Amino acid sequence: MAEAQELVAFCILSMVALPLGVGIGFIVRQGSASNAGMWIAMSCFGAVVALWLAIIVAMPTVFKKNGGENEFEALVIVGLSESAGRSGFFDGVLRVDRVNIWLVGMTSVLSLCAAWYSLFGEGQRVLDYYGWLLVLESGALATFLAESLLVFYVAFEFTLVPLLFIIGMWGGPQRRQAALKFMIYTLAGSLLSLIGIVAVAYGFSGVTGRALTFSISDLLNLSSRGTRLPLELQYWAFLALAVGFGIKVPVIPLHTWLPAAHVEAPTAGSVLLAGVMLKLGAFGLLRMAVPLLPDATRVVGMSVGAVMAAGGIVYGALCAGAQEDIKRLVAYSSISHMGLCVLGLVSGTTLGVTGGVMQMINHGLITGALFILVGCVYTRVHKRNMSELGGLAKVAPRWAGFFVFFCLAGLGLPGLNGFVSELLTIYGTLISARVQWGAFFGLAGIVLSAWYLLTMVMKVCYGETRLPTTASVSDLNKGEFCVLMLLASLCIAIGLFPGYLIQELMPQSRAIAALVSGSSP
Amino acid sequence: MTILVISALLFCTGIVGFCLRRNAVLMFIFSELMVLGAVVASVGYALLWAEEKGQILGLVLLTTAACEAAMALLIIGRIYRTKRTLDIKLLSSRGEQEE
Amino acid sequence: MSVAEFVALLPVLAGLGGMVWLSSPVYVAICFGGILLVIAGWLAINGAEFIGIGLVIIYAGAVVVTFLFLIMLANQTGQAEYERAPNRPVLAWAAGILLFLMMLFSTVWREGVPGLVNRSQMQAQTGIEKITSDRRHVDQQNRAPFSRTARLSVELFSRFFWLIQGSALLLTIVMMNCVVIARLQKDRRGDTNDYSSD
Amino acid sequence: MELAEVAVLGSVLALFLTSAVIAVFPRRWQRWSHIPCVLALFGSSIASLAAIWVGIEREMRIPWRWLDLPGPVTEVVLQFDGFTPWMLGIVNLIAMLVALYSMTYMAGDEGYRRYFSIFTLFVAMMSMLVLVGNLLLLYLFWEGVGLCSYLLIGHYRTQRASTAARKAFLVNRVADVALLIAIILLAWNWGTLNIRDLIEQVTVKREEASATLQIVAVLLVIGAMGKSAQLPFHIWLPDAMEGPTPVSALIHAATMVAAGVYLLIRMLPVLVVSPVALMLGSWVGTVTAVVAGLFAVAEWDLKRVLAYSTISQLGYMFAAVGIAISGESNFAGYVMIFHLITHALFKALLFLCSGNIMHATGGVIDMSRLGGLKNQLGVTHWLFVIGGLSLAGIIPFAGYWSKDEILIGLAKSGGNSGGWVIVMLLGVVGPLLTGLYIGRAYWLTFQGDGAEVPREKDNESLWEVVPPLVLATGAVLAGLVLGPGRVLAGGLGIGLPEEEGVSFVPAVALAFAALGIVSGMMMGRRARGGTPSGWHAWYGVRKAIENGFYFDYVLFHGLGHVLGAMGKAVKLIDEVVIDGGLSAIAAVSYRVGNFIRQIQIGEIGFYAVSIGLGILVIWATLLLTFGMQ
Amino acid sequence: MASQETMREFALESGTLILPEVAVFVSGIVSYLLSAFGWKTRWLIGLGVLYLALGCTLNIWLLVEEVSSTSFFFFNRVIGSMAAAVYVACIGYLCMGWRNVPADVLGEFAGSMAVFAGGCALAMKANDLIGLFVSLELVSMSVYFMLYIVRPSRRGQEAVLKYFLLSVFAGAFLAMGLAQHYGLSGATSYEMVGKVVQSVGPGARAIGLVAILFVVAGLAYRMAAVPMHFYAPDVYQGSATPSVAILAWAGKVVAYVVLARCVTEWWCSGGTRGDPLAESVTLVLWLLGMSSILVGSLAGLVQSELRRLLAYSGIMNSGFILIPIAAMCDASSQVEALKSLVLFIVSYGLLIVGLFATLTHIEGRGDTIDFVEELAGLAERHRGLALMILVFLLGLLGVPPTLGFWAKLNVFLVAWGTHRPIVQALGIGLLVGSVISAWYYLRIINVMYFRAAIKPRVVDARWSASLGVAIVCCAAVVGLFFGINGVAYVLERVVE
Repeated sequence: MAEAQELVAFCILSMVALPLGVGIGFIVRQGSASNAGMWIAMSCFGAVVALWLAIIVAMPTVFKKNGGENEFEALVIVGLSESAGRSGFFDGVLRVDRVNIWLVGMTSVLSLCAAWYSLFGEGQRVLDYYGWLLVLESGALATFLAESLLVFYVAFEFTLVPLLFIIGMWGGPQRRQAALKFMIYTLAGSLLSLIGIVAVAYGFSGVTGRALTFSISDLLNLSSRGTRLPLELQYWAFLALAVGFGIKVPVIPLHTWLPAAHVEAPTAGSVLLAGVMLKLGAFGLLRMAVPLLPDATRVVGMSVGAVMAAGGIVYGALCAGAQEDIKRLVAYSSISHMGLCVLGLVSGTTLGVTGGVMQMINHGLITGALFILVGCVYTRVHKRNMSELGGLAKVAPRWAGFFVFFCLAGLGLPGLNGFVSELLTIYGTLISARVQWGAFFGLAGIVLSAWYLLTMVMKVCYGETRLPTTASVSDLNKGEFCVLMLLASLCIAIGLFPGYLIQELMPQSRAIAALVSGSSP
Repeated sequence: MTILVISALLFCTGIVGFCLRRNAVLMFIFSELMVLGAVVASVGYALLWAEEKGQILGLVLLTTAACEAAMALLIIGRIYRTKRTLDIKLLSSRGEQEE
Repeated sequence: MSVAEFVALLPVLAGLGGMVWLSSPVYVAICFGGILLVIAGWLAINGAEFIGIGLVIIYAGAVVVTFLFLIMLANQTGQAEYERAPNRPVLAWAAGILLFLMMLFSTVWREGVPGLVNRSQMQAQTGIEKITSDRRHVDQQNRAPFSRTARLSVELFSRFFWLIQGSALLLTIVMMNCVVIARLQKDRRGDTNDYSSD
Repeated sequence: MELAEVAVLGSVLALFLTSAVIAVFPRRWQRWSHIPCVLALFGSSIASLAAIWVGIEREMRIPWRWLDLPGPVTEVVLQFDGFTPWMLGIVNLIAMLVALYSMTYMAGDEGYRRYFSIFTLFVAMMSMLVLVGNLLLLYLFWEGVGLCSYLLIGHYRTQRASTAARKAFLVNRVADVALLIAIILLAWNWGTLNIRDLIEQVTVKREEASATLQIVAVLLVIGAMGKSAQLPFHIWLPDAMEGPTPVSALIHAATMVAAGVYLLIRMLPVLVVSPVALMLGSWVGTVTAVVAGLFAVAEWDLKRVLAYSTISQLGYMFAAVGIAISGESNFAGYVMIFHLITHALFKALLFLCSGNIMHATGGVIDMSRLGGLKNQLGVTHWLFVIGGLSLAGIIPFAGYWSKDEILIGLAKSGGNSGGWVIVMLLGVVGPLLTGLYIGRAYWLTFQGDGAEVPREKDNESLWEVVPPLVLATGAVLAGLVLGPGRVLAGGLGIGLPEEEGVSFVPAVALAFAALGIVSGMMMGRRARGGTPSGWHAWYGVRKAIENGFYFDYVLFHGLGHVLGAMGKAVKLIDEVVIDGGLSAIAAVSYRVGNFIRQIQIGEIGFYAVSIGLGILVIWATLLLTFGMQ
Repeated sequence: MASQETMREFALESGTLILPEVAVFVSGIVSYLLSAFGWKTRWLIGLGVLYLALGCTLNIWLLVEEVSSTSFFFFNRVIGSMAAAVYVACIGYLCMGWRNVPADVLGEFAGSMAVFAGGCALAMKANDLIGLFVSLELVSMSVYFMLYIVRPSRRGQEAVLKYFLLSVFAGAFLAMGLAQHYGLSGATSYEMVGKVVQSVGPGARAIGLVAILFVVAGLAYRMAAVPMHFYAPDVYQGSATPSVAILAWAGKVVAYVVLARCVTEWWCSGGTRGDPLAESVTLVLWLLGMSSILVGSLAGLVQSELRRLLAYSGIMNSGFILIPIAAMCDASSQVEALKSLVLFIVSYGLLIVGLFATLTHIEGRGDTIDFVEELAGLAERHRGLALMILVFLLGLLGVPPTLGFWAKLNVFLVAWGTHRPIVQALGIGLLVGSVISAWYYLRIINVMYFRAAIKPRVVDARWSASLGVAIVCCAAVVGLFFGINGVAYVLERVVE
């Protein structure tokens, strides 16, 4: 038991530290593209995945099945030195529980895939590129694993820097503007969420009369034992958190940084942006806004938040349907899918919350793969407009096969992972107390996603090739094939055997749902 | 009471003159007038309180004014040697330039 | 306001007017000297003899002469356009007058300056027993009822010892700085480049 | 576990496996791709026939959960009851025949391997759909069937094929949403999705049939309507002809469209509590039967005629749910599956015939360009005749017996619910129209001189004839064997009420069908001679019918345009209002910055004034805030 | 005689406290004299480094010895550490001036740096109005001089003239304000001024407010806060990079610390909510802070000249620093506010000095970098330099992993922790300003990293003293981010 805990703690720390160290090393060191460097980078990405697997193996030992009385049970790694500074600053650094470990897994796998894919693409300054990717991975992992609100915030904001560089240095023609827009917009969002975080922490210390604490575990425990902030404060804090995280998610109308950033980002950047970065916002909602401010979630989240989320489903889908550029289309589809995720998170039902978390993972895998596929085409023919593509199924059947597969996963075909989260979310929403109407938007999203994704498939894969470059395009190479195969097998695995995952997620979702629905305003 | 009014008068005339004049030397003179206002005020208060610290403040102000005058002499003098003008408007090339 | 005070005020006002409206820098400097003299005399009469004389010596002696020197050096005749044309008169006057009103208002408002009421009243008002700052100082004052100037010197060389040192340092440094600046060579790096850009 | 069960389950699993195996076939073995498919289908056919023979009935609960929703809703349940083996049998048998047929039909196709892989998967999905006794799992395979049909319709990867495939998927998706809601509502309210348990609960609490249950029933019917291409969801089916002809045979006969009817059969005991849903299904079926027949009459594309005929026949099956209004849910199920089986036989036959025609003419299927094929394709001609007669319900072909049962059932239950109009429509107008279009199609295709018909090859090859021959045998015999003695009912294990005398309805229908065939042939003959003059007066009506009452325009293209327009509008809003608003904020900041910059003129005097005024402003603010104390 | 005894008494008592300054002043004058008598060598800079290090050490010694006293001067650990920090920064400035100052005035440069540093320390330690004024004048005089000699070109002259005239103008305000404080209280020691100013009745509050306003205005000039900020862009742009560095940090720190002392000791030492004086001081600081933040962030958006842009950034950061000072108006949050003030000042110092040191190194002996565009392509040719600038800019932006993040966060926490809406609004202003200013910091990053150079600047690859300064700052900025626990510990100890 204790050994397992130590093992897990070690794994978590090295998961965050290893990529950070190696990444910074790459960035600082003036190195040309060398095989050794590439191997170091790739083995680092691989090592993170291996560490995650080790944690997964050790998890059952660390946590008892069905966690006992505390659903928010977690393994917490306490600060490096006994809290020296402002009291409560460093109550803990990292935590791992049965929810964030899966998001960590998704992040590590996606990072590996993104890096693996890039192995065959990016030519210049490739080690810098890997350096930034590693740093980004580390930041994202730290965000998911954060125990202190402040560590969360630090990591949350820190991820902006590597993405800025990934977009700005390796992006498309408009990359500079896109990078700036992304950075400033999301920076504004994270600062807003800072207001919320600080307000929550101060609020709890004011209510309990204890010293200021930023420990998520403590706050969650307080909240689940019935400590509530004053309503007024809850509303404002929730608004700050929701808007701040909402920019990151993004919910409409705070989303406009996303298409620009996605379109300009290099493939690996898009993959991680869609796959991981968007989840940071949703995770913030899951960890802070909803369980710590349950009354506000019920009042504000289930009205304004749900309207924004549900509206986003349809809005994003309609926008996606009107796009000509397939990368933009996939970007807008992210808005639509993340809208469903947020809807589930604020629905206040066990199933809805579980579905929301599942949607984070599934959307990450699916959209990541779609961006890789789009990247494959773009590097070959340098075209992304549907009117210029077409007939790719004939010339690149493997590519087309994967493309259709991931589109189907995206539109929620049962048996693939997208359906699981969609069903759970819609189910949860439909049986919720206040956002039943949201389920219909979710259902509309199901239909609309089939519409735009299949239209894209139709225009891109079927028919005749329209350009000489597309007519002679080469099919996926081995590396790309392996990456996509990995993602596809994960999609199928989650789609067919979601049971274990759902069971892992369920207790915490139940607790959150109970918090949101149980207390009276 | 009167002495305070006088000090305020000196001070504000200094401001007016500083803003009004375009000659660098005159601007400096007017800023000295402002300092003089401060001197008068501190001495005036010292008289009102019937004690000496205000006078010391006034004295220090005088000293610093003298020092500033010396610096002014050199700075303005050297500028005149290279620019051949003391018009502050001609010495304002460092404002915002249109892009 | 006594008649004497009013009479003393008139030359000051006149001098100020001259300073503002006369265009020749020389006249302005002379007006400034005149104001200094009047103020110095006025202060001396009112009991601040030391500072009055200091004003004459330092200001009228050193500063005004410096001004005149500078003005002569720069060949200022008051004929140039920029010396006659006022710069943003409306704004300048508005700022000056409003600031004056502000100071006047705050000075004469209700009871006004605490010094204008007597000490005991002030003590009663603030509730502070000993209004003077320093116990030792008070003791000295009680022990040795010197003249004001003498008390000033006592203060200067007791409590304000480091102040004197600081002022001396200031003067020394300024002197040395001035020497250095005056001796700086003209054709230094950057000088030649800048003609083109200006 | 009995041997038959093992065989059935094993064969279904083998189908999945076969599909995977074919998918990873090396490219050089491509032309042998059909072998595993046919073998597996042969095996599964044998297994299901054996199951019919043995007549197993049991429920298997597998201790594994797919989606862990609260309650036992996600338990994997395989349900063997009377219907299952029959359904499996017909699916597998027809699939095997079609696969055999495809061997030659698809020979040389570049996607040969892909075709058989998906084909096998299609059958496997359908088999599982038939087997599972849990609605959520049923939904899984329901969508799986849809996916396979999507892929097969789009097999040729042309623009038209992909459009048709997308249409099929989308139209189904809309209906599936209804099914999904129904599933969620059932799971939420009754805590189970196991069909048996549901039926038990519903039958026990029949009196308390709540509003929710009514809604669920209606939603189920709507979901089935989508899959079974009932009005107004029928629009995808004629377009699906873009796929290879054997695929059409498969979709129309056994796999895709049968799923909707099968769902209704399965859920009949639940639907029974909701007369509204039954009425809805019945009426939709009736109207579909008539209207689709009308469309078929005006259609010139042979395969599309057959497609409309499928819709029409499915309408019959839907209409049959009306029988359950009087509580005869067993009888309704019986007639539905009876007609399903016979229809599968003769419709597959007809499609294979049309496949032969296409082969012979090099892909021409437009009846205005066909004619006189009876000499060229002798066997096919006779096969088509058998299929046509069966379709029209001429005694003693299979179609007659099953339609006969539907009409009798409806006539009996119609008395209680005032559904005589349905009976009239189905018994008089329906057979008339069926006869009309099949007669017309027959004449246009096989009679006449046919001088202008392009000729690719003359006689049919062996494997183009054998499968239809088997089907034709079925189409002739199935009714005779299963119908008169209600053998099928026995096989299904359903006890039926005694037949009370002889109803006159089947006779009327028969007469009208015969009338229809004759006039249809005349119509075809007249049409051959040029534009039929009688149609001129009815131009508007004709146009409307030819365009399928504009369903397609309004529902699909119209909605598509609306969606597209909304998308464009939203995109515009996105770019102009939201992103523009953001840019406006940036622009305003920039302007303000510029304004502040203007103040920085670099002139000391001005700076001094500003400083003075700034101090004044602060002082004034203080004064205004705290008053003149 | 009695007075002589008293003099010795006073001199000794206060003298201990300013021992470092005395030492530095003396050494500074020695260095002036050495230069004046013809010893013109770069080793004078080394000498300057030595005696500034001595000053720093002595301050730290005082701090460790826990000397704390209140007489003509005042000393506590915060003041001691800030003074030490200023000395350290001045060492950095000396290193930066190594190449930029003409060889014949090096001694004077070092000497005047000593006077500057000592003056700053004295001003922080002053416990008497008059002493404060003299110390500030010492600072001013040496700044004029250094501005002049580091870049005695025509542009530089103009900048010096601007700085000088406006400085005298602002100094007059300060003088008037001090005179009025004296007039209000009849005393010059901080303690008495504080006692009287805070207890005057409503009648004298009007003059009290004007006095406060004038003092704030005089100090605001040094920290380049609105409305006294006008000179900053022009002067920064016209001056050499090392002298800008002086203005940008050490010259400001003295004003911050003095203002903080004014707030805590004169105006609000016992300030509570609802206390009219505390409220009005808060409002004054609020107005200054908010307008500085807005002006600094918005006007910076439209700049294309590098030092001008950094001037606006400095204006904005002054606004940020006013936040903890405003928070100090409430006596209950003074300790926390002081901590965050110290942290912010230190972090800002590391960032801005490091940034200017990097720029100085890039400039080398060549032309100054005037436009942001001149940095284009730096990342490709000089990876390390670009990375350092990146770190400094991210720190200014307040993004992890830099100390700037903790500094801003701490300021925000303090602002929020006051539970006063007016200060909380300032905290939100901090965030808004950060977002707006992100645009122009990012533009520099953008130019450095994402744009190819049209005419790449050739950087002297040799090692230089300023590069050393920059590296030290960079390492500290990043290192202290991770060592925030240690920083917090030290802060806790410094601010009792």
